[in-house]
Amino acid sequence: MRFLLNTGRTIKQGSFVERKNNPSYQVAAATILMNPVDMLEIMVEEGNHVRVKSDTGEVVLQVSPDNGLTRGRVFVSLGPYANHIVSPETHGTGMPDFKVTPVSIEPTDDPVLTVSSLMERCGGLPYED
Amino acid sequence: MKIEDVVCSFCGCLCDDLVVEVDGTRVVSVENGCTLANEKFLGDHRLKTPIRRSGNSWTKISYEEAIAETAAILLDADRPLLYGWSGTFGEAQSIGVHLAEILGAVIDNTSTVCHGPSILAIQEVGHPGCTLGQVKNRADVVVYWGANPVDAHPRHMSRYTTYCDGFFRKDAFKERKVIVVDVRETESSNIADEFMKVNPGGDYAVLSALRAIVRGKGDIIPARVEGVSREQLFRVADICKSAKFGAFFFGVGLTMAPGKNKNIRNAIELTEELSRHTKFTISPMRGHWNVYGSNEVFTWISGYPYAVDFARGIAFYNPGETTSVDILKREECDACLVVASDPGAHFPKACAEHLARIPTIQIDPHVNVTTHLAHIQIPVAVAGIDAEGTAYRMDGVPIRTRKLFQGSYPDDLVVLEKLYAIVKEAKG
Amino acid sequence: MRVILKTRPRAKPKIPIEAEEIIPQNFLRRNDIRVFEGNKERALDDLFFITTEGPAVSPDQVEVILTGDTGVIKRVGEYMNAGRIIVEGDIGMHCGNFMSAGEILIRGNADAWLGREMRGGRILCEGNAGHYCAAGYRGEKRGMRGGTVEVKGNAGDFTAEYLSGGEVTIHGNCGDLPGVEMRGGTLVIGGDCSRPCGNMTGGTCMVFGQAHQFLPTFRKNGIEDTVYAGKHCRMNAFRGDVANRGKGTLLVRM
Amino acid sequence: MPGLLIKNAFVIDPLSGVKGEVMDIAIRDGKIVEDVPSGAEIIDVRGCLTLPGGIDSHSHVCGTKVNFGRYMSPEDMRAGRTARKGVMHVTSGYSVPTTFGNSYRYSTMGYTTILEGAMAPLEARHTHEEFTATPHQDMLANTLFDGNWSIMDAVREKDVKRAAAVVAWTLAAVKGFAIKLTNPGGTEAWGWGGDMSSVHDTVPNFDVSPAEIISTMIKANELLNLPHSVHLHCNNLGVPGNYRTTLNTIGLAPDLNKERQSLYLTHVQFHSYGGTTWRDICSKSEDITMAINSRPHVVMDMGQIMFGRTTTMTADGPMEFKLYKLHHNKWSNHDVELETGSGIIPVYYSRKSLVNCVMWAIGLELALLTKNPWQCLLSTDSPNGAPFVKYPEIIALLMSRKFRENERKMIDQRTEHFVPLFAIDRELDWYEIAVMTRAGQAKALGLTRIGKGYLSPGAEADVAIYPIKPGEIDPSVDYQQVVAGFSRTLHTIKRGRVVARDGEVVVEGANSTIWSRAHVPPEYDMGKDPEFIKKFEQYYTVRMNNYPVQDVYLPRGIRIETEASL
Repeated sequence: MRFLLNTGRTIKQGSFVERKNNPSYQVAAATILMNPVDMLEIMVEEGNHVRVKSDTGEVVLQVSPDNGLTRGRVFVSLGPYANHIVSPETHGTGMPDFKVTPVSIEPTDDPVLTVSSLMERCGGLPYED
Repeated sequence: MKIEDVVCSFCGCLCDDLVVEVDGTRVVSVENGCTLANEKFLGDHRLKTPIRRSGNSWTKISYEEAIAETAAILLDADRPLLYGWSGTFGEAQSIGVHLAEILGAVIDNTSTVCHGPSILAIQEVGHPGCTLGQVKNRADVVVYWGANPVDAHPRHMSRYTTYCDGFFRKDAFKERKVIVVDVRETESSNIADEFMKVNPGGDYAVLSALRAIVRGKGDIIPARVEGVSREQLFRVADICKSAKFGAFFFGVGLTMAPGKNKNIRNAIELTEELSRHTKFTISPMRGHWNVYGSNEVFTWISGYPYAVDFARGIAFYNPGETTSVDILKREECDACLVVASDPGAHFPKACAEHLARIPTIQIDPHVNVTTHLAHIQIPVAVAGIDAEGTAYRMDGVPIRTRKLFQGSYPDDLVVLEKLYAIVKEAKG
Repeated sequence: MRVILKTRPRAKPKIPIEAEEIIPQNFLRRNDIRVFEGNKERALDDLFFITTEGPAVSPDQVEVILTGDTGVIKRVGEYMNAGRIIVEGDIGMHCGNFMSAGEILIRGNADAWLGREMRGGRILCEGNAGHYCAAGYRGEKRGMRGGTVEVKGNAGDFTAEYLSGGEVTIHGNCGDLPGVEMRGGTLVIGGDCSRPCGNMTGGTCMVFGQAHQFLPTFRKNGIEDTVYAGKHCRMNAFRGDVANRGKGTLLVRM
Repeated sequence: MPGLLIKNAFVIDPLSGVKGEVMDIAIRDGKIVEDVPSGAEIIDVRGCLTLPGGIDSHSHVCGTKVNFGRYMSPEDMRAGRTARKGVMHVTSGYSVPTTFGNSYRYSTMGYTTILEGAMAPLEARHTHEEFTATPHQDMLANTLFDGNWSIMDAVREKDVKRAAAVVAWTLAAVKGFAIKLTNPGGTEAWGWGGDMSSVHDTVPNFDVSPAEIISTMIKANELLNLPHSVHLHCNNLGVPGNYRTTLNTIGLAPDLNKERQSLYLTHVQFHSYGGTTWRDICSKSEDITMAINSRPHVVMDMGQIMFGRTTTMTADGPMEFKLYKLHHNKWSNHDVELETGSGIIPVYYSRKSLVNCVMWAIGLELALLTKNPWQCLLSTDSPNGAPFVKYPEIIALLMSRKFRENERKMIDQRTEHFVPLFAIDRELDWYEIAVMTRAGQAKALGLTRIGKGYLSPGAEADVAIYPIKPGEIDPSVDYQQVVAGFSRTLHTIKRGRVVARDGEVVVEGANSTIWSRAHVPPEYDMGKDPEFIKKFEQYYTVRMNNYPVQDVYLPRGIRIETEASL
């Protein structure tokens, strides 16, 4: 099913911004908010995992309901997970399209990756202290 | 020891009324702070020593080694990028710009993925703004457009707008009308007197429609504009026009949406149009603590607020070309110095991949997403906790942050000055 | 005289080259043309194999041909005032900045800011053009002021922003906000676009495909007939942008 | 350090009574001395014009609004760019250059001291940060009090002493130099979108008039014995017919000080308009200068405009909005809580615009019709009338009637019907120029007490040596040589050190910031005044503790201390 992805700051993501290896940061950044009716439609429940795909890439996220969202729209707080699906195209402005990315969403049993393994996929080396 | 009037170093509000209790080199309590402030002061979790990636493992290295290797990498580069700067104070940012000019580097700050489009818009049409105290003391109408202060600037409403009494607004909550415009319902929209829900990407058209209505040309406005009814558009225009002092705040909901800088330009031109009828001001909700300071410092040294390219010796500026996301996406840069920010978390994946591909050095107190992409990381003191210097609030008011205790980390300025000295020596 | 510049292989091929000195008049007298690779200054023949054929007594008689990996070369043709440049492949940003006369032919695609602040002359791009094609510079009140830019393919967003004079023709589609802040000149869009002419104050824009997300602040102003690619077209005419006291003309095919 | 000897200097030093003598100047430890021992470095300047370092008594170079002028103007930045070279940092900008750009350009023109015309106290830290990055000049900041709530409260209560106490506290807190009033009362009214239309208008909610603010502050200034007088930007700037407001304002000034003026009026060109609209605007420079000539206790600066592109910036927010509505270009505004405002718009002064031609003429007339050069100082209110790099042209226009006549041919031919300029024969001489560009400023600002503006022993060794041999050129005819000569010194010497030579900056520079500290009796210490503290904490958005500018921002501060007569 096709959705329009919005990203933005949230207080949870902000709270853990200095502790990005912390599991709570992962929860804050890897949660996708959906309208509950949309959740029914794609048959997922709170806490289930979904695979979110855009023209740019894909990432596995955990679902949470949000009544404030119009159907067809989803929200992920800004961070490395959202950035796996947002295009680097800036339209000559320097600013990527963080607010409107068309995505498809399907349920999955795959795990949500940790921040460090997400970066490992980008060519990095996880640092754990 | 309790320290009063401490300046928070999280967001652009720069609340300066915190009371922080310190025990040795540890913060034990914070009063007056929001959730974000509390986490910032209490949840402080540092990288202990400089680290370097060697193949598939990390090794600890000394500061001298780390700084020397950083200098060598930057000197060797044909197109180095110096990115970040918003989480540090002005004195360090200033050395950053001088480092960029001597290296022939591109220097950019986090406005590039925040209010960069606002700057582009201001460069087209200017910026009728004010300090936050003007709003606090006078405003009877406050508009938040594409901004969610409850989450991103938790004390904005209680210190400056909705809940804050001022000289001419003795009972602010009753006397002020709050209009929220967003594509989704948020905690902020829930407390608005008027919530205008706009289709994603529809802000530009809605702003144009409001301008036409304020100009008295509302007859051409159709029944609905991007999800907003004609009636609501007229009502909102009317509330704004009849304000005695209107304050328009906008967030990244507007800067990141399609149209980018043109959305902001339209909002500014709406403010100008309203200024012909009453007093109206507009202000960006700057996010990352001292990001506005980085704009100020870059500007007085180079002439440009961000995305400055010194490759040719002179300062060249062209966001879309000299901005970090574009440079990384095009795989242009061959080395990157990241200071006081986290592009690994906040840039699209393609950019993260390029950061991993080239030698990336990070100067930052914490292990963050970029750490995993870096070649070297140098931990430093945290501005506003164990380092002090100048920061600029979102409205341009400069405040000196306090150092709460003397820790064991060098601050950004110390590390950058050493780096600069080596580079200057090498460049002659 | 014909000057052929073929790019040499480079160790870091993604680092942009700035080559504002590549303009026909410079090849008439000079053999010290410098270009920049990132922050390093290079001699022209450090980066290009140079072949020169035939004589020339005036810049009009100079033709510069660029071949090879030319897509990262910026500012070619800047301030050009005579002669001809042919790019066999793609060209980097800011090709033809401030150009006042002469001709640039690009057989491939052009990157952003093609013909920025152009004053005169002609640019023809056979492929696609990037964002801000035929536009202005940050903070400046006028964009392209004269000459013609023709793109056979598509163009990106903000095409002809601040257009003040001259003619811009995009035969394919344009992205978002073509003709934004336009104040003079003519913009012709053969294909589709979205939100044309936001905040325009003058000039004429014609859209022969679909105009998506048409802005609510244009006033209907009758029907006009015009010709595009040899065909008669009936156009809905609009005046605007009303948000900005605008007196521009926007024609959209019915 | 054995010192420095400048030999064969053609010296004009009005404050020392030297009106053009060939002599040697000895410098040691940053000061002018009687002589230096052998071994001193010798610079033989072979009869070239040698003056005290230039002092600009009203320029906008540092601080919030200046930087915003840069921030919003990438098109201006690209109009003047230089790469890093030697000790020089990168510079950008033409009308609002970067701090280093300002500093280097002033330095190569022989300027060693600059007063920033307007600093909002709340944003003072910013001004001081930029001062540090303007390394070749000693800097001073006019501090804005035009819409200060505590001041207006004191004015309403007719409590001059309390007004003085507020000034003393604020100047000490923000490390300011002098009292600046910009459109007094008008900036507060602008907080609601209004303005003041005359000196007798009433400021909304505060029940005071601009005239009351001005009169009170002149008295308060003298109670504090501050080095400079009140520095006033009159109400109604740029409005046709505003000369009446200006005359009314001049009439408010009592003569309270023996050493210097009691009122300094800035950029008076913008305040000398007759007529009723832009269509019939005309020069009232004769009325204004007649008033000035009869009141030696008032000093003004020209606020000359020069044709071309520039950026206007002032604390006068409402005026900038009026200008914006006229030009419909970009407009920035920045109101500062409890204190003041500001506005910025770019402008182009055109020889084809009759209004602009009239403005151009008025500035010159003010200088030519003021009998005493100590009362009319050279300025463009940079960059409002023109960037300061135009000073050499203005000097040449004042020295050459022929130059003015040549300009007359280029401008709107109707101009002569609206201005008296072309009937004026006066040509200023070198001495008068020296007064109008340094000695007059030193006296008006009260800086002679710290050794500024003259070259006799004991003075600061700030010296400008120009490639002009006064005996060998006739400025009336060779005006282009005057322009060239004043554009680029042979040597600019700052505190005894050559900082610029032949247009090249040769050292990194280390300047000082000069500020005023008036000591008041304990009962006038606002820092301990409960009512002042309470209002501060209630209505400002920064804590009172975080407001004062710390000493760390003034690495080489020079404090002028005075005892208040309270």
